Amino acid sequence: MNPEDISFLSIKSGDNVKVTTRYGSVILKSSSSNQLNKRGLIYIPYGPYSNRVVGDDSNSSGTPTFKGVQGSVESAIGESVKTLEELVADLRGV
Amino acid sequence: MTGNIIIRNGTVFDPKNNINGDVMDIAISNGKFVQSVDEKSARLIDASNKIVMAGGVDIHSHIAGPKVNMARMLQPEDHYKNLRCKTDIKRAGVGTSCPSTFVTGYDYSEMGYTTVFEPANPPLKMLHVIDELNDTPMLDKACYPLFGNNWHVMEYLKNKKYDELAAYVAWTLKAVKGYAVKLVNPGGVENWKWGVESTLFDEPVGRFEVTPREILRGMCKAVHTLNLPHSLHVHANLLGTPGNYEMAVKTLDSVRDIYTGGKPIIHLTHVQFNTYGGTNWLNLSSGAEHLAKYVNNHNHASIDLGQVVFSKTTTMTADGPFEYKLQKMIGNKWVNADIEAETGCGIVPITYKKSNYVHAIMWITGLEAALMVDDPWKVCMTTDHPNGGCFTTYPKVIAWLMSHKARGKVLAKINKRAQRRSALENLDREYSFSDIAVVTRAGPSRLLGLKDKGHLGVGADADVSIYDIDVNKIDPAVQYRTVRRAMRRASYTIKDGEIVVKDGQLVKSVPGRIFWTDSKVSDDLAKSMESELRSKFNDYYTVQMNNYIVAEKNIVNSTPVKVKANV
Amino acid sequence: MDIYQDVVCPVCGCLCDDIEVNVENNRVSKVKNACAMGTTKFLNYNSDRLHSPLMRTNGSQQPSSLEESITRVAEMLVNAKYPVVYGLALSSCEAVKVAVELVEEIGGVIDNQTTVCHGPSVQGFHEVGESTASLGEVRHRADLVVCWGCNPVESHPRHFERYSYTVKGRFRKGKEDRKLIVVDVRNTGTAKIADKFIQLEPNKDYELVNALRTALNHEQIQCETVAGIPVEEIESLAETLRTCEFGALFYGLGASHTAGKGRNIESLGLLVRDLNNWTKFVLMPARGHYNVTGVNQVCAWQTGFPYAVDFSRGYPWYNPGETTFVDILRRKESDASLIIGSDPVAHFPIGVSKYLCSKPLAVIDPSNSMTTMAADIVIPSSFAGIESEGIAYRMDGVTFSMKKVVEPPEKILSDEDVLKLILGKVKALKRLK
Amino acid sequence: MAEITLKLKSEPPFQPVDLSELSPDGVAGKSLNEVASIPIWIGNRPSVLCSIYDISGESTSNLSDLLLVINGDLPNSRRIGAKMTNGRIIINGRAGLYVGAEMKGGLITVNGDAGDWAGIGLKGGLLEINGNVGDFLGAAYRGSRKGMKGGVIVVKGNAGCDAGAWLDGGTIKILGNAGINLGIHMIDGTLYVSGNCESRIGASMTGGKVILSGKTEDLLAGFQIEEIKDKVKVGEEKISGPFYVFSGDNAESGRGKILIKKDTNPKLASYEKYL
Repeated sequence: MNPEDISFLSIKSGDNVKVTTRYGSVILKSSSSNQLNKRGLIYIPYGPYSNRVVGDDSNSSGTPTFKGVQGSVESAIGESVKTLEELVADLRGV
Repeated sequence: MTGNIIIRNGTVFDPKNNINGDVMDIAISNGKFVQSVDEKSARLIDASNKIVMAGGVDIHSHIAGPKVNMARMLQPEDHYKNLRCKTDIKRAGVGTSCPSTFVTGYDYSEMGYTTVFEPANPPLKMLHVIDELNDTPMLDKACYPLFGNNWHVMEYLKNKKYDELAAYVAWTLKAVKGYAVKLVNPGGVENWKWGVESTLFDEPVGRFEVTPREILRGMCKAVHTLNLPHSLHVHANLLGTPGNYEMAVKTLDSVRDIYTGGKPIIHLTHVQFNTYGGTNWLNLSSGAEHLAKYVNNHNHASIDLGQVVFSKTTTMTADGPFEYKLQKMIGNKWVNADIEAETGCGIVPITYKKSNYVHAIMWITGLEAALMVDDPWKVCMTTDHPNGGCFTTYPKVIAWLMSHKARGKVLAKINKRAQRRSALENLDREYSFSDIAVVTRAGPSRLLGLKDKGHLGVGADADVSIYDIDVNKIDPAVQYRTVRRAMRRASYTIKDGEIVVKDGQLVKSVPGRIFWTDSKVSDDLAKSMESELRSKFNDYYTVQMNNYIVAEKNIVNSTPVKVKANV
Repeated sequence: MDIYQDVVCPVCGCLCDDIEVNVENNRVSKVKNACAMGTTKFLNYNSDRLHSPLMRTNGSQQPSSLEESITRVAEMLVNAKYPVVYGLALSSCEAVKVAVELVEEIGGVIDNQTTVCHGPSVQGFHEVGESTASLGEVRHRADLVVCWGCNPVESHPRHFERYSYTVKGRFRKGKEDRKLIVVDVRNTGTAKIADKFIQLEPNKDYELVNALRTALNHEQIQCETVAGIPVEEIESLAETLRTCEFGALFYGLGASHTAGKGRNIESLGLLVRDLNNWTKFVLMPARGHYNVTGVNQVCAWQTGFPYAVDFSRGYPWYNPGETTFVDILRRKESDASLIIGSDPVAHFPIGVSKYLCSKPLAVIDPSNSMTTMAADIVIPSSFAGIESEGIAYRMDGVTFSMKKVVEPPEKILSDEDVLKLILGKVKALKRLK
Repeated sequence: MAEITLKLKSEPPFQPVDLSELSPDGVAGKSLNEVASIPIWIGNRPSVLCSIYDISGESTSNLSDLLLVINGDLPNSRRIGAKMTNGRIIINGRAGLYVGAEMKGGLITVNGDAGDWAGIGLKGGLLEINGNVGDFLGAAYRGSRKGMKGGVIVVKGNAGCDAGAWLDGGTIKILGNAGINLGIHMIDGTLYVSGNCESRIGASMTGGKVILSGKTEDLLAGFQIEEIKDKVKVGEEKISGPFYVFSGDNAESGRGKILIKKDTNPKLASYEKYL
């Protein structure tokens, strides 16, 4: 996350945040990075966590909307990041 | 391997062995032609009232490799028109101008072809080419690596190190498993890599201080020195340019003095694209007359046609600048793909239309060349697949060669202005079946140095095609449609003594073999050249020299042809 | 100790082939020349292995025999009406060939990681083609390197030093002879070392390319900014592109995954085509998985189509959006999946991952993953390029024969061999039917 | 009019169902039994029409007098009415992919949503979709530059992305909203959107006309304003403006026109200074 955005949320780098898009939401551990040099930009590494907030609509291209997704970020101190096992259990519906 | 076969009472055309339509039996045992076999143990094929020829041999057809595959990826819309289902024998695939590898093998085989050589490959990507050829069944295959814009070649020539050049060519053919030496637009592709579109024959290539003429002559000598089975295979400069017949003649004439008799030393490929008169696209004309005159008067040169067939197809060549100019002209999708230190590549899909003046002139030019060169042994029938048209259109081309009437039918429908400029109407020559056997079998085999191909003599590979044409009833000049149909689907194709096609349908899939040339130069020369090459390899390439080499284990039925060099 | 030289690195699409690997007692002890990603792979590939086939019974995965698992996978595939085989970008081309034959046999769909990677780039290629080159061309000639939505410093660490920027070439001494321009939405590691960083607004790639092409045509642009960038700056960028001697534009998922997807790559293709009217310019994707290019190549020459090939009606059919794995799952059309060396459960959006897990799911993989955790049948395999040989294609299509430097664990086969067993079993089952 | 009615059976397959033979051309002159055994594919299994539909009614050999009524949602279907030349299809329910693909004549009405590639490569006839439609409406096949060439498509609801890609004739009317890349690579013909439109209208267009009554985001840089027009005609229908008229795509040296309603797009007023 952009460092100013982190301060704006009154959290510090490493605190958990909740990211919500029109596709879903996910609890993540935040990290401040100067690569996000503009306010309002966040980056989530590709994988099981980012995939809870990206869309499966592909514009008939086969490729989901993995980038350029609009969303919101809020502080989620106290909420925990799910483990991979929990994510798999979620997916399998057990 | 295989059992015995007797092909009984066929009308045999085997020009190499001077058999011209004689009714006779052909015996096969263990994949080779033999004098006779025991009738009881043999399978009999009744070929009465049918034509028997050696399996077809294609000297120049782009069937595999990086550019063919890019052309496949470029055109899903083309594939949609010809989707092929899996069967018990056949793998699935797609047809049209860039068929999938399996379909390529099947379609060739069903036309009676058994040997097809892929004519333009970047040495750096030869493992790709070979791996595609491994997946191209039914055919014996080989590749012609590209040398016309190779940095090492240009440097050896600049430094006048001719023996080292020969040793380098021998090493490369062996390393990447190539068969013959191909030049495409010598020097011109290197210039194109800086965006230069045209290259003059006697002007040094930018930053390399050698001229296209020097590259041609140097490589022609190297091929000669190495005793390679095939001559220097050349796609000349200025391809696809009005007035380029002069360059074609100049190209052939530039190596005239190297000839010492015997087989030709230079093969000018797809001459149709290189034999235009005129000065621009509006006054474009056929220059076939001039080229034919030269070829008729000289024995050091051979040609193949690159005939255009009116259809939707794909142009693809190592001649990057040509394709750039073509896409500028016709505005279709365009691929350019240059290869470090070696060569380039371009691809543009095209539809040849009868109504188009330029396309009509192209159609005329190819046929004129075929009809004006007197000696069929100097001519190979090709469409430069898929550049002039897909190889599946060969029967059409054969019909045009055999029938004035068939040509006339098309001539009447093409662009009127082009029609008026054509000499075709007055060219009465009609190829005989024997001539066809020369330009599609015996001739290319001779030029390629394939002693066991293209004929039915004892000891040769038992590759046979049998066509349902009764020469007593069918006059090809009149009933050309029957010929065309019969040649599209062979009654039988026999590959290495196995029946692989029956009644025009594949009955067995076989992998075929891959030829490559191992020309031995002296140990000392080989060693010194290799150590010098190793010292600069990493400066030229982004791969390690050891990884540049294609191992034999990666080749299905690797078949080296060993020759001894003169150095 | 054995020392292997000129080993091909099976990690990213750079496929560096100058790696030296030391092996002691069938363990990689030292790696030279590789980047951090490559070194880690060679040293740690073994850390999270699957050791035995697994089958789910009563809800939990239990060890099983190879034969039993192969039979179960074959039955699953033969019984399915619309099975999908997915993965293979981390397999050898030999394995891909077996997989294509298998999918023909079962009348299924074969798709690979291209579908969630450079699939849009392939679609752009279908529309307009591209002017491209082997990487050595860039090394020798490029005086201008543009990275558009790609970040080689972090995802292809040796790209610059071997192929494109800092490397010495025949006509370029190194980076002092080249200019690096980065176009990206964030200040990536690559952007930080660039001579010029153009930061565009998210999802505005097409707009920027269109403006550049308009500027190249010397047409007036009737607005002040495009994609957040002042028009004067765009015009000056167009001038820089136009006046270089040899330009190379590398693009990544930053261009192919944002709004418009394949159309962005198509427009980059058109930009580079237009630039060739002024100078020499080439375009190249920076591809991820080491052999994703190889899967595309093999699929294309065997079927005509580079990925997402549907054999359900006996012939190959292809249309991204219809025959691509994500879309098949999104429409809930598949009824069984076989995954080879990939982890779609982790990497696909949650909605489609859920559907994937709800139907029979088999996996061939060397290591544990979310997909193996969710699967009904798991068959371990060896690592191609480390434990087994095979052919792979670099991102520019240059082809390599990968080496085997260590033996795989006992009883672990290559994915090629596992697929052959499945194919054999499928054929046998079909004969019975 | 002779009418054949197909009623979807309960629990239809979820795998792709290929119905490319299901059109008046495939049904005309056939007895009910023959219609019942029209070949279809369910995934990789060859099957027949009656395995998923109850079929009733009566056919005729007179194509133009034949109506097919298809009842039920089958969003996983493919190619209903593909290549049809005459007659009429009414689909009451959701239709799948490629509805009316390469249609040459006749009329298809979808009383529900239709999937992607509806009317792809359309050459003639009328395709009416009374719900929403997916991506690539009336577009060209992958890699092809031959988009819709004639005929009319009317969509009551919204259209997805790339509607009218490579359009080369005919008319597409979208009464709802349209997605990104509307009319990309358009060569000729008319595209009308009554609702709002995502960005990149007319990208790379070289000819033809896009008319937008609703709102859009920015226009591509390759378009320049030409004039303001009071009203425009879409077929016989007059649509009142005023409209900004833009020309482009100059990136492709194109001569296409985009007409965007002035009142709904105050943002575009900035272009007026270039008039």
